Amino acid sequence: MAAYMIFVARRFGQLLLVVFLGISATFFISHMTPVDPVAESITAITNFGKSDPEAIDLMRKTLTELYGLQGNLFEQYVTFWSRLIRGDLGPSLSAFPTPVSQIIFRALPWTVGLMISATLISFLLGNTLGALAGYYRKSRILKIVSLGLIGLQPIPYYVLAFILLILFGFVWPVLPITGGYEMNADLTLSFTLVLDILRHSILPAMALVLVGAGSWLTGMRALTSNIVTEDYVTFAELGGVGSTRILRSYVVRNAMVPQLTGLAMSLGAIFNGTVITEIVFGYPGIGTLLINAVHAGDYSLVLGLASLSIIGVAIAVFLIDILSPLLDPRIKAE
Amino acid sequence: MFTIIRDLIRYNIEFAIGLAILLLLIGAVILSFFSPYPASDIYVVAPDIPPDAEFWLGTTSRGQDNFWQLMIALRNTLAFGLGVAFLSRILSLVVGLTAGYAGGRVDRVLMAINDSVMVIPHFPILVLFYFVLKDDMSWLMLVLILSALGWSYDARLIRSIAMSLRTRPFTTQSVYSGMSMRKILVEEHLPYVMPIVFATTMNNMIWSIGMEITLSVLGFTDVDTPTMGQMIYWANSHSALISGIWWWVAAPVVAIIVLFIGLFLLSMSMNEYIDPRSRLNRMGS
Amino acid sequence: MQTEALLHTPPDTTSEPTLVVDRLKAYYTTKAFGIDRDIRAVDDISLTVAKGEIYGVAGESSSGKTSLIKTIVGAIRPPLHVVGGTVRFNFGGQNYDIYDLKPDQLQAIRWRHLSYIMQGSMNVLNPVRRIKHSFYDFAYAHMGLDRATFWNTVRDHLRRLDLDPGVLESYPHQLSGGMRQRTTIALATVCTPEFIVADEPTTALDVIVQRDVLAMLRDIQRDLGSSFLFVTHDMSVHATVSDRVGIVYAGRLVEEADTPTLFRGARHPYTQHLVASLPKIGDTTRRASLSGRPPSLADPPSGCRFHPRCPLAMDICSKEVPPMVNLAPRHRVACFAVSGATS
Amino acid sequence: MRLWRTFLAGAALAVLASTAQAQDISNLPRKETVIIENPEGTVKNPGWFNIWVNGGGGLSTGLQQLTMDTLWYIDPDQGINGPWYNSLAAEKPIYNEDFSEMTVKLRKGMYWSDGVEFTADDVVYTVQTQIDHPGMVWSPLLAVSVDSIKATDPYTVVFKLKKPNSRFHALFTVRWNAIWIMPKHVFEKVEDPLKFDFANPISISAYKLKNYDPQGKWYIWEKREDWQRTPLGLIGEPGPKYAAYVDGGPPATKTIAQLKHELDIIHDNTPEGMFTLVEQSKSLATWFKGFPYAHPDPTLPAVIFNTQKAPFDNADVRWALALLIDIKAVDLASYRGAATLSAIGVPPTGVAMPTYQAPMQEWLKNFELDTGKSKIKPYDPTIPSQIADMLRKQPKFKDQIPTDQAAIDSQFGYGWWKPNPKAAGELLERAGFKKSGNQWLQPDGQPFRIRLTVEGDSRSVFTRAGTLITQQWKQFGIDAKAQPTTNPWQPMQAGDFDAAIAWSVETWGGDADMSFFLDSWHSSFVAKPGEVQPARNWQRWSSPELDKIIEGIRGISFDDPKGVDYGMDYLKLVVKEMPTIPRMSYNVFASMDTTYWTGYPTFPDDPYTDPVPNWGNSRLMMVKLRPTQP
Repeated sequence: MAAYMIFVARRFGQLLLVVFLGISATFFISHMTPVDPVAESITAITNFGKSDPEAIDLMRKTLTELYGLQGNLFEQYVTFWSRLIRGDLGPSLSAFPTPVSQIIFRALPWTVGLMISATLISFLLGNTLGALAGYYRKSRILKIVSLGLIGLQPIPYYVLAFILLILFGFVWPVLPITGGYEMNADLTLSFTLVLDILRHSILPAMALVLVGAGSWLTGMRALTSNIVTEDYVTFAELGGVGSTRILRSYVVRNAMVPQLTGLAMSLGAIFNGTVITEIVFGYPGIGTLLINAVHAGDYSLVLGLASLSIIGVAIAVFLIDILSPLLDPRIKAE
Repeated sequence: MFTIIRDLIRYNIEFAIGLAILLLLIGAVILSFFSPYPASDIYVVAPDIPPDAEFWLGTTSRGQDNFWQLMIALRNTLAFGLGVAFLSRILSLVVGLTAGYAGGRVDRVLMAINDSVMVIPHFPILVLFYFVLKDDMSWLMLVLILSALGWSYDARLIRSIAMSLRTRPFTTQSVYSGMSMRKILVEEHLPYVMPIVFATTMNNMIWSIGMEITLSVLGFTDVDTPTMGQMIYWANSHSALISGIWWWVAAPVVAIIVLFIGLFLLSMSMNEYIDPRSRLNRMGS
Repeated sequence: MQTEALLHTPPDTTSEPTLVVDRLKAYYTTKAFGIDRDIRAVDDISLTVAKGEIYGVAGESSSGKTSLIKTIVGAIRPPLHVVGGTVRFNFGGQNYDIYDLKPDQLQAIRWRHLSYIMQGSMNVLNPVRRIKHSFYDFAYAHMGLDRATFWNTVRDHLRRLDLDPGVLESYPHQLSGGMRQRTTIALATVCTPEFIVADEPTTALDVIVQRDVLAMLRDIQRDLGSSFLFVTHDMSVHATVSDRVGIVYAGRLVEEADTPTLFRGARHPYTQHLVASLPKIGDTTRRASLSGRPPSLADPPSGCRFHPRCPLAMDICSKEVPPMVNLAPRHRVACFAVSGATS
Repeated sequence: MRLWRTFLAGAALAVLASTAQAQDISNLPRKETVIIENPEGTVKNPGWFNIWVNGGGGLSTGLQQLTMDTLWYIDPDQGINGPWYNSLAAEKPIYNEDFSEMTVKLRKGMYWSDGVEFTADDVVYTVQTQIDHPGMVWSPLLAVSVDSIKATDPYTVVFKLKKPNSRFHALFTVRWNAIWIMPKHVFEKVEDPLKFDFANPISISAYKLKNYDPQGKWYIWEKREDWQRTPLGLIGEPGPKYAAYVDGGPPATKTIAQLKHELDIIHDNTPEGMFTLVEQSKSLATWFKGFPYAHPDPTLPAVIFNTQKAPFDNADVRWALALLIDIKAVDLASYRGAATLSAIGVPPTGVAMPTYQAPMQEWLKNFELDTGKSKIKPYDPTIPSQIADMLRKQPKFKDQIPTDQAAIDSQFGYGWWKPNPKAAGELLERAGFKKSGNQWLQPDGQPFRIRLTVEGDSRSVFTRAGTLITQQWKQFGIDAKAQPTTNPWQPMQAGDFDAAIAWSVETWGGDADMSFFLDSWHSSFVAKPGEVQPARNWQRWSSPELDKIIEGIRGISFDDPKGVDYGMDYLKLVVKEMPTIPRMSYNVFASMDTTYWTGYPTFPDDPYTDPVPNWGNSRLMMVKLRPTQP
């Protein structure tokens, strides 16, 4: 137990380091921007309406004060951290004075939902097929399916999502290609709503699964073919252990450890994919928000989104890391 | 080296296909220098002509010959991928070899940084860079930024090899004979990790080109340098799909898929060459 | 020391042998990167093991010992495949041709009748699961007992072998090498099988532990009366354990005899070399080492495979394969120099 | 086999899900609902309805079109009862002699949607609250001009101004938007109006909020039961019971949606998207029935020079660059020919066509440019006809192109400058430039280098035009390159640009008064180099002559006919000086589907308003729309 606690503590240290480095980098990069949120805000206000040059000067002064942009970079950095620790990401500049956190948390469930469900599906699908393909090397169906998924795997998320959009939006328009649910949907939980949300998430999820499953499949297939040559598998076979049991308790159980580590390491990439897919399909979530924020020069929102992505991904990685000893008892002994 | 390639072609169908695709692409790159039109000039031919004998891939709504655009875009995209791969390989070699050889505190510090870079989601960071650089986000700048993000995974791989090399007798011998660390790493260890470096190059290119395409299509890159992503970007901004100019979208999309499958096959077969364990596995199938 | 070998139940040579191997050939076939070749790991081997007998297989490493036993127990996985010959077991009067059995029939024989002890390595037991799961997976279905009785039987078996039943709750990596190997042996013998194949069971262990394990194996043999196919390169172990020893060189059986006969009157030059290289107390003369290296199985020498290294080599040795000749009852050898050249 | 079962189950789920029809969940009677694209797309802070604070909520979600109102409207086109109409005001503004005081008579019997009557108190509150809270959107505008405001009776408001201003009423006159009136009885209960989200927005117009998407993709408004008690209701009964403003997605997506009759009004499209609709939709209505279909907004895209930066401070250089532009190619490249050209500094649309464009023709034809070596007449009135001829040759558009000269004039414009590289060279030489090899050198010997800032993503037609213009300059030997940015206003405000494609001319559209944009071109507003330039004189150009014209306009009333004469003087001045190169109308490819609704504004049959639906003025459509199906 003590060994495990040390292990967890070390991983936690790594988590803190990742978060600290990532967010600091994000902070300084974002504050190097030439974009002046005040100017952006003024543009937004005066783009269509009247504008008196004198009035604009006045507006500039007021907004600078209001947005709290005074103080040098280091002071702002300290303020940022002291607020972040309290869970406060400050007010959004393009949606002043609404807190950034409020805007992000409105979109976040969609991103998290899409990411988790797509990751689970592709992880399970890819690993199941990979294990089967690695174990039953002669099955033709498995070979064809694997080949298809492996072929899709290197294609960038954007391109695949785009192709799906063309196929199911234009060529054979059967699935909704934008939004998370129908217009004027009654958002109280109901069967119709769930069905509607499912229907809208088919294409984005499909894009993520098709790209994701292939890489799990290749990894798992290779692992499986290596593991079947291990002594304990041979021994179990000689021991007359049934092949289903060997596959499940010997091959897959042992392959799960590196695959989970792989999952932890690729979460960042999966997150990228989710965000990109959201943008392609106009799916609600932080992807569209991120693009909006960039265009509006809202660096508090951009910073909030980037920080939260880093924290979120890092925590997920941490959780997977500290769970892996449960799968492989050897890890904590290291 | 030559015999290895010959054997690979003869006995590894994946490698053969991958190589064929690569040669095709190199052909395209060479061809692109003979383009009759400057790369970014528009309205040099009649727009919207479907593929025919004169214009093999048709013309775009911007009045460009789709074929030559594709050739030039392939060149730029490949150059981009190679550029990122080259720079990030150097980074991962330096970090990986140093960490693996030095061990101890150096290793821990380097790997902590390495793991941080590995875990941080890249897309928001790239968007952030665009947010900061805006119009200065040139093609070259993107190469630099992606290089700075794309080395960590492979550095870890190289480190693990370097760690095993450290315990080999020849390293000890070199140390006793008074070779400097830099010399040991460059002259003794580097040759051992080169095959891995080549294999990871392909994967790195798949990653960086994918990122470039995504950013381009979203309009976050320099529109003056025609790349595969730029082609889709322009086609999108001219609603090519719904106005029936399908060849403008199809050409880059098909080319991208072929390119990626080619790179993927090469990386896979090279991996097999390097790792005999997976080669052995092929025998059974 | 050699007398110890006789302490166990003597083999029953009168009833039908438990194992009959007839002209067995098994090759590794590889097709990769320009090299299309067969590795003749098992080349025309015949042998029998009587009921209750400990049959030792000896030979240098990579001489094909492991391939031989893999082929015998039917653990054939590409690229290894059987080219010819048969392997027949006799369990309780019933014959089983191992290559004719359907997978489920084969599975039913395993562990109940035919058990296996692997070379003691880190990875013989599933590293991510507790040892009790291995016992359950391997033995439960074969024993046909209810759960409670099954676990009692397992615990009794462990205690009989002087193992604490607490090991059941451990993970393999928590045990020492010796403990792990003893546990593995317990696992292999829990179903009281008639035939046990032991592949270098003591090789990875240090000398003290080795003695314990060997003693344990002997005890088991005495209690169960099982037949053993005991494979090790270590001639001193054979001297201690085996009733009869077969010497394998480059995929072929070159000599076979009862252990005392073999150690006192080996005829094949290779066997003589093996026996001579055993250390003897008080002997300070240098051991004559054999020139050359063991041959590559991919490209073996023609004729007698030993001829390039053989001090007695004759012309014929490089041209023809020497046949196996019975020198005495239960003593066979394949060597022209011994049996006399016939051309 | 188990694998296939999983796949089958997945497929079954997909089929099941796709049979769940859209209508099941949307609950909106389609025949009573008009679905309109909101170009803001996905709204960042969807629950924010406080339009008086820039809080990230949407403006054109229907909020300003259907629930807001203010004193007056000027329609960018003809309007229903003329371009000018009184909305919450009962009559036109009444100024005192020296324009330092404005009195407004308000309508009686207008009610907020919660049943409270609209009175002068609301107007006073709107002005006073904004002055008191500097963070509010119109606060600075009001603070710099209003000295005091009071209600003399419940239906009369008197503004005392800090300095004479003959156009003060423009702040309360809707062109796209204006200062909207706040409901006093709601806001006065709020502690800090800057932090108030105005959820459940109270409406003073004919619609009120029904529902909105918490993710910001759609807003649905419902016709008020008491719609008669609103200014819009006075014009007529709104047809649609529900109006939905939605995120239409990228051009391809919204085009498909309209082809499937799921989107009644598209705000803007790519030219190609519009052509696809024309080709494939049997129920399409567009502003122009034929080419170029689009509505020309009263906004004038031009090549804007930074005249504080050498050599763009020299009119010869600016003219030379204008003479190097082949507008036909630019037109074809950017709008595929679907644009209305304008050679002069006023958008070729609305009242400007008869008031300025047509009368200027004679002067333009005779306009002579002295290059120092030769005198040329650069104007070519045949260019629009040439473009029409070229388009007519394309089978796709053949029948859509008018042959009648009047139609060509209104749809393709009156004319533009003829490319004249020789004259351009002469002008550059007079400016001290030299040609060395294939490269023009500036007087200081440096290569002539131009970076043309264009708006990258959101206005792709501008990027296309910029790319082609720089290509033409490059062919002449100038190191020119288009530089896309997301927000061109940023470098323009900072003065950090050579030239840009954007606009610095915006007019009322329905009114000939130029002061809307021209006032801000006065020399007193031009920032020093390196300082921030306030809107809209992005070219940072001024001249004593122009100041005289602007001061003249300030001195007369907004409906004084002399205003047009000043306008003519301005137009002639900017032709000579060429501070910006006007190109063509800002064409908005708004398209309307007639499957469910008819009565959309079209030219020339019934150009009653701008169909571009994010304009506050577009609310007139509600009154005119009638169901197509019974």
